[in-house]
Amino acid sequence: MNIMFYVLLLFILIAAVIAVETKNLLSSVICIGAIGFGVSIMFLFLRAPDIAITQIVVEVLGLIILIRATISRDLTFISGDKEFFGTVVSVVIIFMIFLVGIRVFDTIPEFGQPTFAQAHNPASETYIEDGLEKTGAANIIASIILDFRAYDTLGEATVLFTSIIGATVILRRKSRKALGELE
Amino acid sequence: MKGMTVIVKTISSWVKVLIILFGIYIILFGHLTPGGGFAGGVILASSYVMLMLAFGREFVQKDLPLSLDSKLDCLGAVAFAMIAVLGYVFGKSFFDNFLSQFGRHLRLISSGTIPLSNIAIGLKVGASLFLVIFILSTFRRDSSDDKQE
Amino acid sequence: MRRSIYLVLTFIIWILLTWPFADGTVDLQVVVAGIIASAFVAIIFHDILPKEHHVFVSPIRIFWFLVYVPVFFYYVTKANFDVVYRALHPQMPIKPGIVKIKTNLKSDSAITALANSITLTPGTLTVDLTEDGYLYIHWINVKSDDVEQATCLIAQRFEWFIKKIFE
Amino acid sequence: MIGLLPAFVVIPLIAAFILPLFGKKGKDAATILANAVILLLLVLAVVAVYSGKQGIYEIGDWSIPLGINLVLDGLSALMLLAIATVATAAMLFSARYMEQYTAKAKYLSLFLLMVAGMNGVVLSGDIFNLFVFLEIASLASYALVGFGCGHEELEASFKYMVLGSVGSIFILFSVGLVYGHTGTLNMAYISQTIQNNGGLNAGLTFALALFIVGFGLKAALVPFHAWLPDAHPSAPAPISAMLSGILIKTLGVYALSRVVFNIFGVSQATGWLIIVLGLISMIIGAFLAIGQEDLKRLMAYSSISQIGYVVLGIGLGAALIQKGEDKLASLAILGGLFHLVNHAVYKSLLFLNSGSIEMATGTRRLEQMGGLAAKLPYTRATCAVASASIVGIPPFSGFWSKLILIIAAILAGYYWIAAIIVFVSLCTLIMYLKVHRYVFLGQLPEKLQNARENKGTMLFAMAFLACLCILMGLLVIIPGLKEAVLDPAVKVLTGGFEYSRFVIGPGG
Repeated sequence: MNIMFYVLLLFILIAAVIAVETKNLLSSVICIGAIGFGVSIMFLFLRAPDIAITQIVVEVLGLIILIRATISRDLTFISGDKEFFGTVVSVVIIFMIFLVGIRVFDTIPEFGQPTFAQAHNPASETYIEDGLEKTGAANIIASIILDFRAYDTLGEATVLFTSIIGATVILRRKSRKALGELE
Repeated sequence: MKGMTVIVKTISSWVKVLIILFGIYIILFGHLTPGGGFAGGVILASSYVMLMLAFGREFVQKDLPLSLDSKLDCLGAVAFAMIAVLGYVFGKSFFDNFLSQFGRHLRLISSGTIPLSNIAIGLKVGASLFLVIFILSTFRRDSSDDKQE
Repeated sequence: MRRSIYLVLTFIIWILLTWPFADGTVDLQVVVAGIIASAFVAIIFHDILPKEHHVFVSPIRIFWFLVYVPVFFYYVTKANFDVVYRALHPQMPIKPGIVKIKTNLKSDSAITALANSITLTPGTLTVDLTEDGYLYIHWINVKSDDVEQATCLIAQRFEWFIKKIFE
Repeated sequence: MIGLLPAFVVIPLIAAFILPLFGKKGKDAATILANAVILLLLVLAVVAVYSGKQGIYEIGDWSIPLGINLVLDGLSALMLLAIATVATAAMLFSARYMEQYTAKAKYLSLFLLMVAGMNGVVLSGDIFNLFVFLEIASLASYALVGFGCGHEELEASFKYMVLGSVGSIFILFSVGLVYGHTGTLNMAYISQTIQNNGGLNAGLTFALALFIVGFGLKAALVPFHAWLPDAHPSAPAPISAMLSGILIKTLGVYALSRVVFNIFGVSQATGWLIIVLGLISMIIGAFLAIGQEDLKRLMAYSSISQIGYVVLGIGLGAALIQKGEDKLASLAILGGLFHLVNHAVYKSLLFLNSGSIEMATGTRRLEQMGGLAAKLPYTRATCAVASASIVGIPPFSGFWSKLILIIAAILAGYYWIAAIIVFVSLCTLIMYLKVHRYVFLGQLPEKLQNARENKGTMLFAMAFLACLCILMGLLVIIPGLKEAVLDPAVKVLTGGFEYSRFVIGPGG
């Protein structure tokens, strides 16, 4: 199980590097798809089937959009070389963040355990133990996202709504009225 | 976009029933089994995306006009917000699950406002995801038309 | 008529979907929800649903379908062994190519069923089809590139049954 | 009042959900509805500030940390009032100004979503919820920046979206780290957990650094400012007013100070980091602004410079609290927050002025204008008030906040900071003299003979803000007002960890 986890992580990492580095846009898109499916399998390993379902379906939709966009635009190749200076600077910065990251991830506790043990009962335990009693929903995730933290879900639905309105606004055909139309 | 061959068209019109039914199942049973409004909504949207790929844009436009789709989007959002406000009116506070003791645990009718919220979110997510894909494809056609003229 | 057929059909699918949840017992709430959902699908989406609804109400067609399934499996198995033989044979006796065949089937579902039957049989693959009833088949071992003869060899065995089922 | 807290978020949200249903024909009804909603919010905000009530609202009747809570304290109330004020003016201005564009109902919907997002950020007591509402406000602003759909607008919007998303990802990652370390998302409980365990460890320090970078990107402090000079000028004028006037402050400065002061606790290092960010922003923003030839771009750079003042005051407060000089710290923070409110008023007024000028002349280039004083008398008058205020000429509001900042710096012994404040004020004077010289004085070009001023709601919005510019000075002069409006906000920040005791209650 654990070894599978690391293999999956490695797979995702390699796919991500290829997606960024390749010059063929179509293979980049396919790598992004591979990352998405890797992530959804990861969610299954972490016992989150809800998120895995959503991840897969969204991934499929996203792939359709991206592949259609790449193919129909005939932009399968990108040209141009990278600047040497920029590459060096980003490599240095990434290396520094990597060093800090190692130190930081040392402090992160085992999966599911908060570092600072708390005296009182944390929220997550209540969700698991009393979720069914308090909300009546057998699916704990539903009881969290639609009852305990329903306000967050309203926010997320609004994020989606905002991006839709934003997309329709940005992609509308005519943005300004002609001078004559201004009364 | 004219759509694909007869094979694809026929298969997708058969499969569409299954997908829509599965989406409805995921939404309605969201409080009992994995799934819920978000996942179910995406599944509903994907059935229409499949139809769009198979039959072409005009066919789908006839079946689910863009204006109706954006109305459904708004309607779902308003419905979800209204469930929150109903909690304020009938219950103790905003987003209060004022029906939570209605029905028996582990049955379809249980856990108060959660299934209602799932339906509202499913409507909202389904409509808006389809809208996104539709807008993106429509936009591309317009820009290519400009080039040809 | 058409809607009520689809209502029943979708309701059956619904019951199959919810079977694991219902735990073998009949739950009235699930049944009512199923009727509502099926009615929703059947009424709202009726004009996108397939047109060959009459298949489901005719016992004769269903009988032919039940006969067709084992026949089809027989052909698939036979073709499987054929392909395995060709793949394992040291000289690889294959002669790939694309042939054109003619079909007399008219309805969309029937043509689709034929094309899929051909594709599912190892060794043959439907590549494209034209408006006037011709199919292009990729064949692992082209025995004849004549339209009539190729139709005989590839499509005839399925076509007869599919015609009984759909037309 | 506490029972009405969700109204600040839900009323604009529901209105925003309904607005797209109004088609072309319902345009006027949509405008009236949106204006009514914003006015209602203004009334609610005034009530929230003047009733002086503070407390928490538990959503869904779940006690924290099970559910999400809304917190109304002095700082939130002040921010709510600032948001509602600027939004009212911008909304009134839009009623006429946005007639040049299509899709007005969607514009109004996005506007209300942005306001709802900002109100949500300000009220939220939950760190993830804060992120969600921050995303709503950001997404709405990306779309609004590109509202004109021209090449320049779309490029600016895209740049803004990329950098804004980078900031959001930093914040989200940091939220995840904090949750991993403390096992709770409620801000008060996070703070309590950190206190009980004797401060920050390496992971939480990294999270704090990520928060500073993320909120710094949203606030456009100088190393992270690249998006602002493109985004703010490209937006329609009322949106520029909202972005410069209040969005960068809510998503940037408010969230930053809430996280630094109330959750993680101040330290000498964070204090000085914030001071340095503020000083760099002040100086570089001012230098870049002087050279601009585009009216709105000049104002955008000036915003960077002015946000530097706000951040400087807050950082100075953080550094001084750590030294134990609480009185001086509250003076510095008072200066910072007062400048925040002042800048919200006069910078939005300046952007509305620029909108009025652009509508009359059709250009934003300074060298193509001139002699407009006779043609646009009201715009000229309000612009003069706003400029005097931003430069810091005595009776106007900007003077008082800068004075407080200078006094705080001198009393704390940092004479060089005071010197920099004065120097940047001089730079500000130069840039606004330049604006007046090129726009209102000099020769009127042939092309602009027919320029005429738009009266009605646009003028009313500008006059409203100009009056505020003058009246804001009274906030510090009249004794009762400062205690009611500014002091509670200052107390929230100087109080630091008091926040967690206030939210959880004495027993927790």
